[in-house]
Amino acid sequence: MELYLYIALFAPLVGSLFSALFGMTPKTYLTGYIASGLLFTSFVSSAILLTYVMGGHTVHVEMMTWMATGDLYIPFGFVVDQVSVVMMMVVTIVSTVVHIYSVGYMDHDKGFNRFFAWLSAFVFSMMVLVMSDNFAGLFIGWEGVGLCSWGLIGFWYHKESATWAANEAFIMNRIADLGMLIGIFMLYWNVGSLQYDVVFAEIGNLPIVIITWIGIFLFIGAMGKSAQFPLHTWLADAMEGPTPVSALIHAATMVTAGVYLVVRANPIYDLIPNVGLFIASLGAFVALFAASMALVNRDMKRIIAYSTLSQLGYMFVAAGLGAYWVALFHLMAHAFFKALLFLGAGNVMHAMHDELDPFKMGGLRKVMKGTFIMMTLASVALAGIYPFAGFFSKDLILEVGFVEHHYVIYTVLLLTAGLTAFYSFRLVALIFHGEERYKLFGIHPHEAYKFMLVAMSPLLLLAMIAGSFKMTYYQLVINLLPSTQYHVHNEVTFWIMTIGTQLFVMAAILFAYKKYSNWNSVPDGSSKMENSFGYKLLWNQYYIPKFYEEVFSKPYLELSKIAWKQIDLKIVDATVDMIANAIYKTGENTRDIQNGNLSTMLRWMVFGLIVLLALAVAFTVGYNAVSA
Amino acid sequence: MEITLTHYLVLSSVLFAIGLIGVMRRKNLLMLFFATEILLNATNVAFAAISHYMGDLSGQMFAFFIIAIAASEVAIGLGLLIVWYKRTGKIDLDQMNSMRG
Amino acid sequence: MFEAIAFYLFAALTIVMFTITVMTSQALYAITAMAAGMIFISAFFFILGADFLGAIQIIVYTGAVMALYAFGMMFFDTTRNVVEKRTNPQIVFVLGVLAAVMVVAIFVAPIVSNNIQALYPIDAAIGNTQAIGMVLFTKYLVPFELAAVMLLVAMIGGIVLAGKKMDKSLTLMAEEDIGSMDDSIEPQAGGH
Amino acid sequence: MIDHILTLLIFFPALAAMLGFVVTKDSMRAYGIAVAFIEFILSLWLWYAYDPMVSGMQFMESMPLIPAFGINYLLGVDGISLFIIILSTFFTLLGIGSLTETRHVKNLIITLLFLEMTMVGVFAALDAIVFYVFWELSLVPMLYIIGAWGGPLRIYASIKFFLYTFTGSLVMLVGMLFMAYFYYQATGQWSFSILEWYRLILPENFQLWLFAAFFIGFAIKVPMFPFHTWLPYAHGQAPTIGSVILAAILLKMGTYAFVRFSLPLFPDASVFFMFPIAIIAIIMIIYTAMVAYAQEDIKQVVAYSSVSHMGVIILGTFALNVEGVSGSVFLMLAHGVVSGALFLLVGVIYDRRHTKLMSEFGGLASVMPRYATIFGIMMMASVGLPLTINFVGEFLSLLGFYKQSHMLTLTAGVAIIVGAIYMLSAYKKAFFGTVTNEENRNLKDVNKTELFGLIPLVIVAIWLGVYPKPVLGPINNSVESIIQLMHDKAQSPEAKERIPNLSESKKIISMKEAN
Amino acid sequence: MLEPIHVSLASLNLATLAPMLIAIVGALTILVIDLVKGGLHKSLYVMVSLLFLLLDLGSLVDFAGVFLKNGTVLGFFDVMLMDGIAILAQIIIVVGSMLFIPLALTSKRFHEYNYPEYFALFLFMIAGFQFMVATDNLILIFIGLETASLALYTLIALHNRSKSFEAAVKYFTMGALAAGFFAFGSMIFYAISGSVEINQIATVLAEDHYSNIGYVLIGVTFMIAAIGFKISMVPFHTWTPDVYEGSSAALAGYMSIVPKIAGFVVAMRLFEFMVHSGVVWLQVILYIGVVVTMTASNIWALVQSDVKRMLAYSSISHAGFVMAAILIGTTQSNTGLFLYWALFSFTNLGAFTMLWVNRQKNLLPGQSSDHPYEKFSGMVKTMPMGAVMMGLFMLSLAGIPPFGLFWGKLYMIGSAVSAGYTGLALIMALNSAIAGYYYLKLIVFMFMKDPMVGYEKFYFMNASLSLKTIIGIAVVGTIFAVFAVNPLLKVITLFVYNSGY
Repeated sequence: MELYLYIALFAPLVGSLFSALFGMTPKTYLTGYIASGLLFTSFVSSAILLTYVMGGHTVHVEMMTWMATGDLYIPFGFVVDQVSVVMMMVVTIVSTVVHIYSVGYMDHDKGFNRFFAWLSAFVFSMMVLVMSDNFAGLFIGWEGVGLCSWGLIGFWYHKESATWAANEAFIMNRIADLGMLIGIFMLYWNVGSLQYDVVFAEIGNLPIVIITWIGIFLFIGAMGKSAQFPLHTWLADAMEGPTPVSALIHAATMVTAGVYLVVRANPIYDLIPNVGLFIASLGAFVALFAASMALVNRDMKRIIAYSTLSQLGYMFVAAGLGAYWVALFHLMAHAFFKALLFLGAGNVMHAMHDELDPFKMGGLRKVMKGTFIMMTLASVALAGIYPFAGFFSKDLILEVGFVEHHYVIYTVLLLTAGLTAFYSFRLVALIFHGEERYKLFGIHPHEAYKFMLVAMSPLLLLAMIAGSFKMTYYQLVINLLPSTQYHVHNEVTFWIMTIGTQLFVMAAILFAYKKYSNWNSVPDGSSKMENSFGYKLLWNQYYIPKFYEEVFSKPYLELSKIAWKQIDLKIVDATVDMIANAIYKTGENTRDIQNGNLSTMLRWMVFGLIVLLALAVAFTVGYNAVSA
Repeated sequence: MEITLTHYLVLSSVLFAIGLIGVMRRKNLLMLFFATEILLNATNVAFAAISHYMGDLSGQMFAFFIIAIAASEVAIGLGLLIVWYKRTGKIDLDQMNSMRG
Repeated sequence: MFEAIAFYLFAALTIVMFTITVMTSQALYAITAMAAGMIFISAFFFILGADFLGAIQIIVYTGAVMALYAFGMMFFDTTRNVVEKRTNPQIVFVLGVLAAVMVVAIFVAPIVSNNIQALYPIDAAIGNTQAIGMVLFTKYLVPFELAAVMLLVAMIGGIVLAGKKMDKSLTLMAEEDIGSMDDSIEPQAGGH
Repeated sequence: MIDHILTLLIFFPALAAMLGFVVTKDSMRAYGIAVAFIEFILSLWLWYAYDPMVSGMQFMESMPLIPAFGINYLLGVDGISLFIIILSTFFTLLGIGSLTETRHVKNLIITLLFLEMTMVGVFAALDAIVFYVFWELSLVPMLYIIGAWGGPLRIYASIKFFLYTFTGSLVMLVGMLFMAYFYYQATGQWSFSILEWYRLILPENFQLWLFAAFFIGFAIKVPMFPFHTWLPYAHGQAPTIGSVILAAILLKMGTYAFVRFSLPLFPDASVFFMFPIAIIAIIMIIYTAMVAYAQEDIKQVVAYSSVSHMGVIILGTFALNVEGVSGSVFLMLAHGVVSGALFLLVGVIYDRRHTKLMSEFGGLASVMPRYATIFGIMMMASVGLPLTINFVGEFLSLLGFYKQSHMLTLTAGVAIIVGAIYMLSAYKKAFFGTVTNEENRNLKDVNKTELFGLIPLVIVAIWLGVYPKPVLGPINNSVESIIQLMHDKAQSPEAKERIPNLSESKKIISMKEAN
Repeated sequence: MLEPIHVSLASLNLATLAPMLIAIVGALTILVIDLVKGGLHKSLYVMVSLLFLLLDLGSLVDFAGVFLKNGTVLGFFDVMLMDGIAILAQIIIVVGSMLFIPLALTSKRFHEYNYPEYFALFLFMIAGFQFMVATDNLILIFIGLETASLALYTLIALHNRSKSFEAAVKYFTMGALAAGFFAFGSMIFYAISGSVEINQIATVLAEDHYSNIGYVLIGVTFMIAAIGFKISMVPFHTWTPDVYEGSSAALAGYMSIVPKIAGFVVAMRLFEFMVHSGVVWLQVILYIGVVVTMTASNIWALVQSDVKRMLAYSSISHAGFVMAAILIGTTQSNTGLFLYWALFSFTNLGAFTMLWVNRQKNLLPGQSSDHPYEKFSGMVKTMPMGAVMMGLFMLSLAGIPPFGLFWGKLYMIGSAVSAGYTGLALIMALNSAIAGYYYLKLIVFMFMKDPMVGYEKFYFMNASLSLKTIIGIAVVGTIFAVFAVNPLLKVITLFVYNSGY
């Protein structure tokens, strides 16, 4: 089985390196095929491992030593257990799909080869992240996905906005990574090891304060990667990258790493329910917060990104409340339908020549039937309509909130579910229904390549049926995760809740359809709604990016300039130069002592004598006074 | 009133100071050399006096050698002044300032 | 009493003479005053019983040195009024007076010592010149000989410097000129 | 031969340099490469012959020099110095190999070979005076390189570099003499041997003063805030090769000296000054990172980034535990590789455009993709991405210091954020965006000569990031012995507590293993 | 009546006079040769001088052996004093002279070398210095000093250009004043001790417990002024730069070494016993004097535009450095003094010889001195070996290891440290740093600037084989000093220690 582990892990790396070889040469499909093929291999291996793990085994290998000094020992160790194998499946499935899809999507791009190099590298990093058996290895993957995310967001490096967004994403993640690093340090100095098994075995022996801090710092790391408030702004900006990237990284895999971390570290978080509650509350807040921003946005990808953010909030609610398996389940389901949604959006973008404003589209269902169906179904799944995947995972989280008696969270999440349905279908309605507004802009949309649609179909399938794996999944993961079942014990309450939620969501969908399916104009910012305070607040993302810009970025730059020009040059360096100059100036000013005139020279000699005499007399007087 | 060694020492100091003033004051090199002679003479008086009051001959020897030194200095000093004068026609030390700093 | 009168008299005279030497602007006055002052100093030597020294003082100073200076004065044509630029005359006097005051301030204290032993005691029975000769040619033979060397050096130096060969400067002449003019003794404007 | 390999390593380049005067101008480069290559092979042989299990000094050589004053020609390497020596020879080889300078190549190569002698000498010396000799002597070739091949302000920069470091090291010299004098007082014998000094246990107040004296010398060399201002000038004006060697090796002399001198000689003072120095280190990390962010000249960015990274090294050194010190020693190597490479890279573009202002560039990624890739890799290494060489060092350094202070480490950890900020923004300015400057449109990508220097560095940067064990192992052994020495020598209870006692934990481990 | 004195010849120890006599005989020989046949080439005189100096050295070495066996030798009614430091100083004087005399063999002709008297005076001067160091009798010191000085004034003037006259006159006049100081100072010591011999003075003062402290201090004041003039302590240094500039580089280099070591020895004899007997004032004064001398001259050297003047100020600074040894007054520091000076001799010999070989006859256009920095601009490109060697000497002067002077500095600072003068050690170290700048300035000019058009023809214009040999010796002495330090240290320590210093 170790062989499969290595294949699953390193096949993407090989694909990446292979593509990188061609990085500087003109586009060749070879890279796309090879990379996709290797990813498929990885997927197959993962699947084999899944079956193996389902048989109740785990695979744990230690490849080699990485760092060893003092008492620190960090190996490259990998573990395939019930949790990581689920993640591996998610990652490999989605990434295989995205790879194949990208062959078509990036068809016309000059950086085709480079794209696959980065994309496969990302998958490799993600695999390291999920498969590592220790926190340091996790951190390698953690940073690795950050790097690849940087490279892929800024893939179109000639675009200022893209590179800006790339840097923003990287730096924001770094802020969080610092927290994670500190968490790792704390683990090491308190436990003496970073291996999961050791840490989880020993964690209980630590004082609760330390565990709390560890939990907090690790969660800070998770917040960055999963774009939780207040480190959320990068995710929306990251939509500057190619759409497959958004699908893979910013929907299905990387952003869920934070959730994975919390799930993986469940023995820690189990001990600190207060932190868990905080995580849950933050999750609930982010869910609502992100959904609200999605309501008014006019950028197709950003809307989906906010939706991702919102769903991540759900996952954190579950994880925070101790329902780790639920969180992981939603993670999985979400990966499928959100990736699908993004890929669909990619098709639309292609068709619309990279136009992102849904108000400029409309009526596309006629030309893009396949995409239309897929996106609609994905949205249905997202909205959580029975029997699609979303229903099983998302409603479960609502139930968790309810069962755990966190009614505020429950209410928030319920409300968010409605909003989710609304904005999802607002998007669908605006794109696919109504008048063909794109004609105003002289665009001739066309459906994507057939193979791209075929490539997407597995996701569609999974988005529809993932819910049915619930019990299999449950049986699998409870080997590692707490096996709490979340059932509303009262039948009546249960049904009222379920049906009520469904009705609420349906209503939202209908409302969206009603409002937007017959839209016929492109808003120009003059309407009353667009000028209302609430709209502006949402439109400007609660002014948070602006706030960051004004409070952090600009002052930092200004401060840097001051540090350089005022402090470094004018104080630190000038002091040094001043000392040197003072010495030199002293020389310049006193060199006239030696003015070449003999008389002066003689006087200096006599002067020297007199000074010495004066000192001698003074000393003598003092000496006599003392001795007398 | 007895004349003690102190009297001579004081006299010697006064003469020495006069010499110093001359050395500092004179710009004419020849006359400056006069002043240096005064310095040495002032010392000689003291040497002789100490020698007398201590009953020791070394002081007189010292004075004797100082006279010899003074004589030698005059020879060299005048020689230098002569070449200098032949070149410039002046023996004013204010003229000597080609080197400074 | 006689000693005191003589001391104060000659002290006053030497001080006046040397002051004139230092202060006058007439070179002739200066040299005359100095010659006089030196003779008065020899008087101290006689008072103090250093007859030999007194004689030497008169011979060497008033004889040889003054003659040299007189020669110099004539050579440099400084018999007339000497114009000297005065810069900061106050400083000169301040420094001079300060020096005197401070040295005197120490000198007024008597020397206290019980350990001074005369290495070469003055024997009243022996004439000063004789005694000096005795010491000079034993203990101070080496300094004496060296003084001879010093006088030789001074002589050579004086001769060389004042000699005609100094009139042209090989240091400043171009190499090729030196060869052609090696033996000609025509004075050259030395340049600078 | 192996008995005298260190002497050979030190003086072979110098000898070759002198013979180099005979070589004609055209073949000088080939000669230089050959010499540097032989030297590099010799240093690899040193590694091969080095016994990684031994923590003490190896290949010791001793010859009386001025025995009357206790000065001996004493050489030896341990795990700490071994790799820096190899790094020196490695960089000399790469530097000469990828030399693009055309003016007075002969003089330059001769100078470089002399410089190599001094570099190896510093790290191999075990006698304080011999150490000092090479330490000072290394200034001279560098002075010449900066002053003769540098930019418009080269003379100012070179003199500043020289005098600043010279001043510092003179104070250090006084410290060394004091140390020798203490030794003399204790034993009645003059000695400048570091190993002999290790045996001295000094009273704490003396330690403080001596520590301060040594500190000034080292701090200026490192350079630590606020003594760092010579560095930007030196880097800004130096030719590429000068910057490379300066950043890669010469700065390491300071940090190396901390490990070699300050720590084991003055354990109590090290503990006493730990937090002030840590604060300076943090200022270096954050403040210089900010200054780097404000730069307009890409070389200055790299220069200030050096200072910032040196801050992490210092922090690791003063963690005073095996993790931190090993990390900082490793980070010395890492920073050498990475910053050396970055300076080489900046040199590449400078050769083409004769400007280093980032505003002149933009969009280079599309014109020079290979260049952009290598630069990107090295930039990421500099930022400290895992699996690159820098990460190992930074991680261990910070990890080590966390044991001593949580808050300070948290603050110092900001390094990974601010480092990313200036590096990424510099990269963005130079490489991303569209080509706006016409002059940039037809720039040639990196050529073979340049790749000769860059490719090995990329390989090393990743190899040691993935598999640092061959290097980290010997370092670890030697550092352990130093830490144990410090613990044994420490007198104040605080120092005893802060410096871990390894022999105890070793025992526990061996017991565990026995079980 | 006076009784005749019987003196046995053996008790006179006539041999103690041998070294000086050899020099004097040499001088006289030269004069005789000139009398017999005039117009002989200077090389003859150089060789004759060298020969006699070699004999001189031989006798000194012989004395060294005697000293090691029997200790200090007194001679001639205890006027002559051949102790360890006298021998060491004389060896430095003679060896220094031997190295500088060949500098007369320039390819260009200069005025002074046309005079046989030049060489005679040179040897007289050496004899004068030898007397100065080989006695503790103030009279003999004074006469030796004057003999040497008068000869030196003449030698300077013989260069025969207006600057050299100016230099000679300045030096002479100030020397006359200093002579007055010396006489007055001696007088005071005589007044309080009844003796003109330093060891006697020391004994008497000690027996009196320095009760005449005022007299002692005034005497010391005058002596500091007199000796300070000789070794150019600030503010009695003002002659140094002008005289160095005015005289030929060869003589300037000589002046920076030989007269000063004589001065140091006198200072050692005169001041150290007082420092040790706790005259705090003297310690303070010397401390201040040393620090001011080092620092001020360094600062002035910074702003010079002529290399020779810079070297003049630098030699003042070095003298201040060495004066510290007298202040510290331990065996180690006195050893350091001689070590330092021996090493300094070689380096300075090289530096001044480099100036000398690059000496042109007339001033460069637009320049007012012989060796402006600009002259050396870009020298590495036109005369690489010359530039490298000059750079070497500068580095050595700056105290960059492993070149000669570094070891001297190391030992001096080391002695300061071990005597508890930490502050002084730091000041010495920091002064070395300041000094680095002006030495570096020349290196900058030579290595980092572009050559001035037309200046290259002045390089090595004055060179001849013997000058190059001297440079070679200086280079070897500077580079390989490290191997000489240990034997030197051993020997010097032995000599100094056995002389009671």
